[in-house]
Amino acid sequence: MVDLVPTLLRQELSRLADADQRLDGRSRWGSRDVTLETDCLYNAEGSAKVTIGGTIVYAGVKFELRTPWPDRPAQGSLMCGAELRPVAGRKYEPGPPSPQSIELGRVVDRGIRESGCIDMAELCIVPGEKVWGVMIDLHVLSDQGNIFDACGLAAIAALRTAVVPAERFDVGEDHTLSVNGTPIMASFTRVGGRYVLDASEEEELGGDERIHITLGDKGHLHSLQKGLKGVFTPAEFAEIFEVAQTRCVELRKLVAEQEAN
Amino acid sequence: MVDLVPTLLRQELSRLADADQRLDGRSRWGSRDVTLETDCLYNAEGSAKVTIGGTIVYAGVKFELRTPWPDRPAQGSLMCGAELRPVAGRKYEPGPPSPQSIELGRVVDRGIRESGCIDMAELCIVPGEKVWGVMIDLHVLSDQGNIFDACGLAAIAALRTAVVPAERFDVGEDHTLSVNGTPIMASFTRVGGRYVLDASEEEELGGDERIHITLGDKGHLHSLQKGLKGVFTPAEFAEIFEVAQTRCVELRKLVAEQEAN
Amino acid sequence: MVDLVPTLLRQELSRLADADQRLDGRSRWGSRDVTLETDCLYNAEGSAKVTIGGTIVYAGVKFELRTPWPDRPAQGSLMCGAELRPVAGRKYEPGPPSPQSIELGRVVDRGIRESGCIDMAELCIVPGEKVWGVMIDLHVLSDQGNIFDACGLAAIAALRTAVVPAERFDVGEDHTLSVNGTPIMASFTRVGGRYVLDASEEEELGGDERIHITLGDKGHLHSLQKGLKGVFTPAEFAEIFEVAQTRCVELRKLVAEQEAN
Amino acid sequence: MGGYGDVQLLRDDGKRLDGRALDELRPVTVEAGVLPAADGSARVTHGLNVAVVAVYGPMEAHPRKIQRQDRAVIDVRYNMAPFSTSDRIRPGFNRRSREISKVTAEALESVVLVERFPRSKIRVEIEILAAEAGTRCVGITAAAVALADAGIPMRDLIVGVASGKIEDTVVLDLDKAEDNYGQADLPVGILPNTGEVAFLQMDGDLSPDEFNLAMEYNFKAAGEIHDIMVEALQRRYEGGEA
Amino acid sequence: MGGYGDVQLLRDDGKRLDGRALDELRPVTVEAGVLPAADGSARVTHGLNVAVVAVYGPMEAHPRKIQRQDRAVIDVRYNMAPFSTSDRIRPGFNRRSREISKVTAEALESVVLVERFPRSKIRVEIEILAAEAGTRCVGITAAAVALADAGIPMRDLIVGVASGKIEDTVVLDLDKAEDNYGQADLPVGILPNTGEVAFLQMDGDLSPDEFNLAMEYNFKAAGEIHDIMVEALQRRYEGGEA
Amino acid sequence: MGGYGDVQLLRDDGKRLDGRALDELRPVTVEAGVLPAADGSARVTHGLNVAVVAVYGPMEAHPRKIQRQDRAVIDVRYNMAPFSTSDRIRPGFNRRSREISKVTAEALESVVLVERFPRSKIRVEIEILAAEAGTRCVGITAAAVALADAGIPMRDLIVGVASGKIEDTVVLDLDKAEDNYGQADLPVGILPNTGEVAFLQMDGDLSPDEFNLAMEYNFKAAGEIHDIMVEALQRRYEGGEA
Repeated sequence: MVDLVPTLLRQELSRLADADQRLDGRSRWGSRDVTLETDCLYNAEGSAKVTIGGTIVYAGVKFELRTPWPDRPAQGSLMCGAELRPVAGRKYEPGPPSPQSIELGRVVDRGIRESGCIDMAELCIVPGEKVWGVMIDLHVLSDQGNIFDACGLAAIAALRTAVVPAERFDVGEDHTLSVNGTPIMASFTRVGGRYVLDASEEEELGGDERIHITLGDKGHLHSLQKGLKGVFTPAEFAEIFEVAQTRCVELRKLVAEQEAN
Repeated sequence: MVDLVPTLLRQELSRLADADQRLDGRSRWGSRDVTLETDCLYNAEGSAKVTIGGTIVYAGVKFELRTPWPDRPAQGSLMCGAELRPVAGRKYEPGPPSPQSIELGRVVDRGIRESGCIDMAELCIVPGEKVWGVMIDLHVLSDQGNIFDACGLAAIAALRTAVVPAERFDVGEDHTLSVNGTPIMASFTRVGGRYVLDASEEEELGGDERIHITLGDKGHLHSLQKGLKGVFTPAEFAEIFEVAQTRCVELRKLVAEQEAN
Repeated sequence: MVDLVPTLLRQELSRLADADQRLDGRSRWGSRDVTLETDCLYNAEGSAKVTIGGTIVYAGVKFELRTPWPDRPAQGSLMCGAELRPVAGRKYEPGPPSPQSIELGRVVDRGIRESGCIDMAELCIVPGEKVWGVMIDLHVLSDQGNIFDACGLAAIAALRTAVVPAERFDVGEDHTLSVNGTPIMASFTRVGGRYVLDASEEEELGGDERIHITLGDKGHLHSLQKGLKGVFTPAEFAEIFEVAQTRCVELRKLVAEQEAN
Repeated sequence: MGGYGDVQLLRDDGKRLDGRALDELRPVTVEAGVLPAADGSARVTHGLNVAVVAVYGPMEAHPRKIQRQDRAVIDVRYNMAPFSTSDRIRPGFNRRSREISKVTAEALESVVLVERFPRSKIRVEIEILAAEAGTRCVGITAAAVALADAGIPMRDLIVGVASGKIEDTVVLDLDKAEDNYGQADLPVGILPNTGEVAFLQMDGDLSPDEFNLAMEYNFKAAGEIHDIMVEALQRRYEGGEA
Repeated sequence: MGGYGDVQLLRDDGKRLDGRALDELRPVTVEAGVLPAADGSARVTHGLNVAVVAVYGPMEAHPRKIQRQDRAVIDVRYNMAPFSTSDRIRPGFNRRSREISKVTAEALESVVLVERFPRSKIRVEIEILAAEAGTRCVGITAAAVALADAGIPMRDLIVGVASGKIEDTVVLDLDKAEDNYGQADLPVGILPNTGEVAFLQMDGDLSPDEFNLAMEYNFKAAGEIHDIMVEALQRRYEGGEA
Repeated sequence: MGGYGDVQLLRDDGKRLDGRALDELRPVTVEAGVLPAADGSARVTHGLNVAVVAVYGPMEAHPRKIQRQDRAVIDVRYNMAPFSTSDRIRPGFNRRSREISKVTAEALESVVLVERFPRSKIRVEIEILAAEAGTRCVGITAAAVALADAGIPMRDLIVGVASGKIEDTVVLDLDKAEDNYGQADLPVGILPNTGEVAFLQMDGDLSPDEFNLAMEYNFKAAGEIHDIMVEALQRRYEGGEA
């Protein structure tokens, strides 16, 4: 029961870090290939499939009519949840939502919600009576590292292609959901003592704390999260924050390209 | 932890099958004694107790007022559920509904529902507002084999004696629930390599797959289910299907006799 | 895994009982120090903190608007629940409510409810539509014995200081909840073969059954509960019942003093 | 207790609505050995209440952490069938049934010679098929008979019985209407031979004197029910398998 | 079956609304080895249905009490993604998915050579990403391919396929409208080489003759799907990692 | 962040509604050793927030599968009492409390010398008795003091503190109104001696410059709270049992 593999792996990762190298030959701020496909699921009102290396996730958007919360009678609602089901990897077990999956869903949710890209008032149909509830469900099919960035990208891409199914609910004509902005998440993991971008499964296994940064179109921060055991210094944060700015611009371009097709 | 008893039991059952015999001396298509009692529970709007050998089950019918489903505004609903509680035998454990109990309830439910014996439109009181929900609860008190047939019989017998408690709910006068037909289940278990009717507890322990057939008054199929590990050929199915026709007629007669008393 | 400590402890408690002594020097009907503090929690509409020796519990009262039960359209409702969370002691584990915590909540609930100190009709706002639901939540922070009496005292003291938050719910002006009486619980534990008042943690660990008696202002019984393995004779009950009368008068006085301040 | 209506529960002749005297039980029947799959079983009807109990064991207690080195644990589940009440009950346990299961187990542990079976478990499954006030007492009575039927050694039987108060009058064994509109209920579990009490609950309003009278009624009735329990067990021993 | 509307499902030319003949399948595609994290995997589309299956194992079965001394246990989870249906499904299992998981596991145990892996567990994760009637059959087909992709020895593949009845006519492979307004559904799991049946459910109304015709359609279609499955596995062997 | 109303949160004199300066904390009190049953404990009030923390352990970690060979696991439960908020909270965990428990545990694992206690568990029970914005930070501060009170070796304390943005202005330590109508919240857990960060969350909208100012406020305030924590621990050592 001694976790021998992680111990040896940590040593190797540390050695590589000293030489400014990574297990798969990437540079410190290099990413694996990212692919994005949208509108790929029958029955979802918006959908996206993202792969980052061997990591595969889907996001699906559904709408439902609900009565608004009493303290916000003219506002709809947005909810983003993630399921880390046993399909995603050998380490995942069946059961109620794990703290990991709750954290994943909530961090993606905050990035989108706090960017203000969805105007909750536009989701109101009849004030005090009927509003739209928008649900984004994240579904990880294969985890080979960095599911946070994959889920963040899938969520906003799916949302941006969503069509409000007003006809099916008898409340008007179907129309594109209005989404003002493309918040993007960039995640960093401490591996061998230093932060790297887009950690692989092995790097996560032998690594330490992660930092998740969600940036909006203007480069403002909308969500931060530090996960796992470990600490960082303000100087370290400043360094990855610069990298995050570049990374988010790149991924935002990918979303735009997909939409242009 | 080697399941020695089942292994020896399987050998014995195989030996008996070769000689066309069964553990308790029955013929291949022979049944244990079946008894049926109805209207036996205070507070249930319909009730039945069925015994098959040492197996004892109760079914109780209750009604409740509900709002109809939006897509079926003029239809009531029927629901049949089974509880395999620890009272029923040493092997049963407390906890949330087991896959076994869910399967039992759903197979009985489908047999009754799909026979069309309940007209859901007759359960409507005010379209879009108020309909009857009929709930059949199956309660196994002693499992000595073939609880499926016992539950199937108890469910339809209880339903056929049910009185709609309209007065208690202030929606008219009490009246008998209208039930058009008597769907009956016949279950077969592979024991010693061949199928037998009405397997006992030992035969189930040392047996393989089961087939549950529910037939309506005209001999039509309304529900089929294969359970447990094992396969069968179309020819084997054809053989038990013939037996099922006879069995269902016999048990349907038992229901009729009980009602005539 | 042999519970050696309790066995030795039981011997010691038995020896002390023979000499009419207790572990901490108290007399058989002696209590540890009891303190009561009320109105001690922001956001609770009524609150109390009670300490008995090293036992610390809080009670908080909250109100909510609800629709009345159909069979009692002009009555509000009262609910008292207890949480024995892991904060309270090393022996408590996380998980769904234990039978112990359910019993604790229900015994306190019955004592208050059955004393009639809350007039459910006064909790009605609009008959058939809108009534107050009063919730008393008991929170045990440190269990060093006799949490029942501590919770019983905290519950009624919190309730007697509660203010109905009508303004926040837009149904009139805030007003003191009307509470007619001060039901008090006295608990007895068999230790070393005889009953004692206000058992300590060690006495509970090495003791047997408990009896919980709730008395109203006139000395009438409103709730009784015997818990844990053990039996008692009518003569034994008569003896502790006398002691309970005195104990309840004393604690009721403590509530009155607190209110006078 | 309900106690919120103006309902007459005593007749002008001093009898109760169903004709019973103040200290008179509803009809009680007891049958032992009713469930073939169980190691011991019983069925008790008490008024319109129907309780069936199965006992399994003693068997190995698992998981390990519930084992006691020096005695058996008694694992009681009190369950009301969904169709046992006027409004259907959702299957599964609720707070009421968990509390009753707990105190019933503790009462039974007080009479079963649990020291004889260290590290083992005895399962007691109480199923209420029809409920008409007083089910927890009926369940205790049935559990005691089922334990005896299973051959579990006990130092005494337990009899479950309740008294209460209606219209300011102490009466034995409340029926449904009396329970709904009554002023107090005092269910107890009595050891008929030793005169001890292993189960006690009470709610409502009772003066000390009323309490004493209610207990007097309970002890007298426990003797009557005890006779019926013993007869049932004798029939079972003579008759063999049911 | 729904069967509650007056909906026309057969055209005047005898074909179905989507132009299929009575015994014609919806388009089926199969791909093996689609999930890098899994030991074996497959993706099957069948009409608009999309099922993805991951297989993990054989691995140690824990907790101990689920172990079988003489064989592997097959642990199946059939799950519909929240966005797979018209109305969103709350995540987590429901009664329907638990029943399908159970009977699917039993069907797969009938073909996997479970005796080869005593005390072990094989996990089969069936994820329905898009549902258009018939998902349990699509899941079985995909599970069989994923097991083969994982190199788990089987005595045959299983093909999931269904026939049904619409407008009093037996047809193969109901689509969504046919499922909603049809009169019967007969999903089966067929072993294409032995001609045996490892999975069987049915609901609705079928006369004995209709049942026989429906089974005939199912067997014929199973052969067609089997060919597509085999091609996918061949592509996978030739092509290596997907 | 709420941020949906036109609510004035800054006065004309540049101060906040409760008179605080932009970089001024609400009043903070710390007391160590407040729960007799616990191995270590603390009570922190911060504005109207009240958090009480109990620490138990190090103790054997069970079940086995949660054990780590080379270190202790820290088992944190962050719980809001039902009466701690304006609308009552149903008892039991929700998604928010599970997330906070997870990241708090990870933050504490970063400072506790967990390598000293292989295979063991340290339980940290955070109970919020009254909530007025910022409870996760108050819980972290109280947890650090309770761990120290329990004698658990740590390489530094952690101080929980938050800054935020209201009316386009960065301010320290949002109170309830500021939290409801503010534009951003940046709660952190700071190691006062090393200047490292073990806990970080943020939501809302912050430009890079605003973020830097908010962090500056947080670091300054962490020093102030650290002094109060140290005083409390000194009082505790001098005063003995509370």
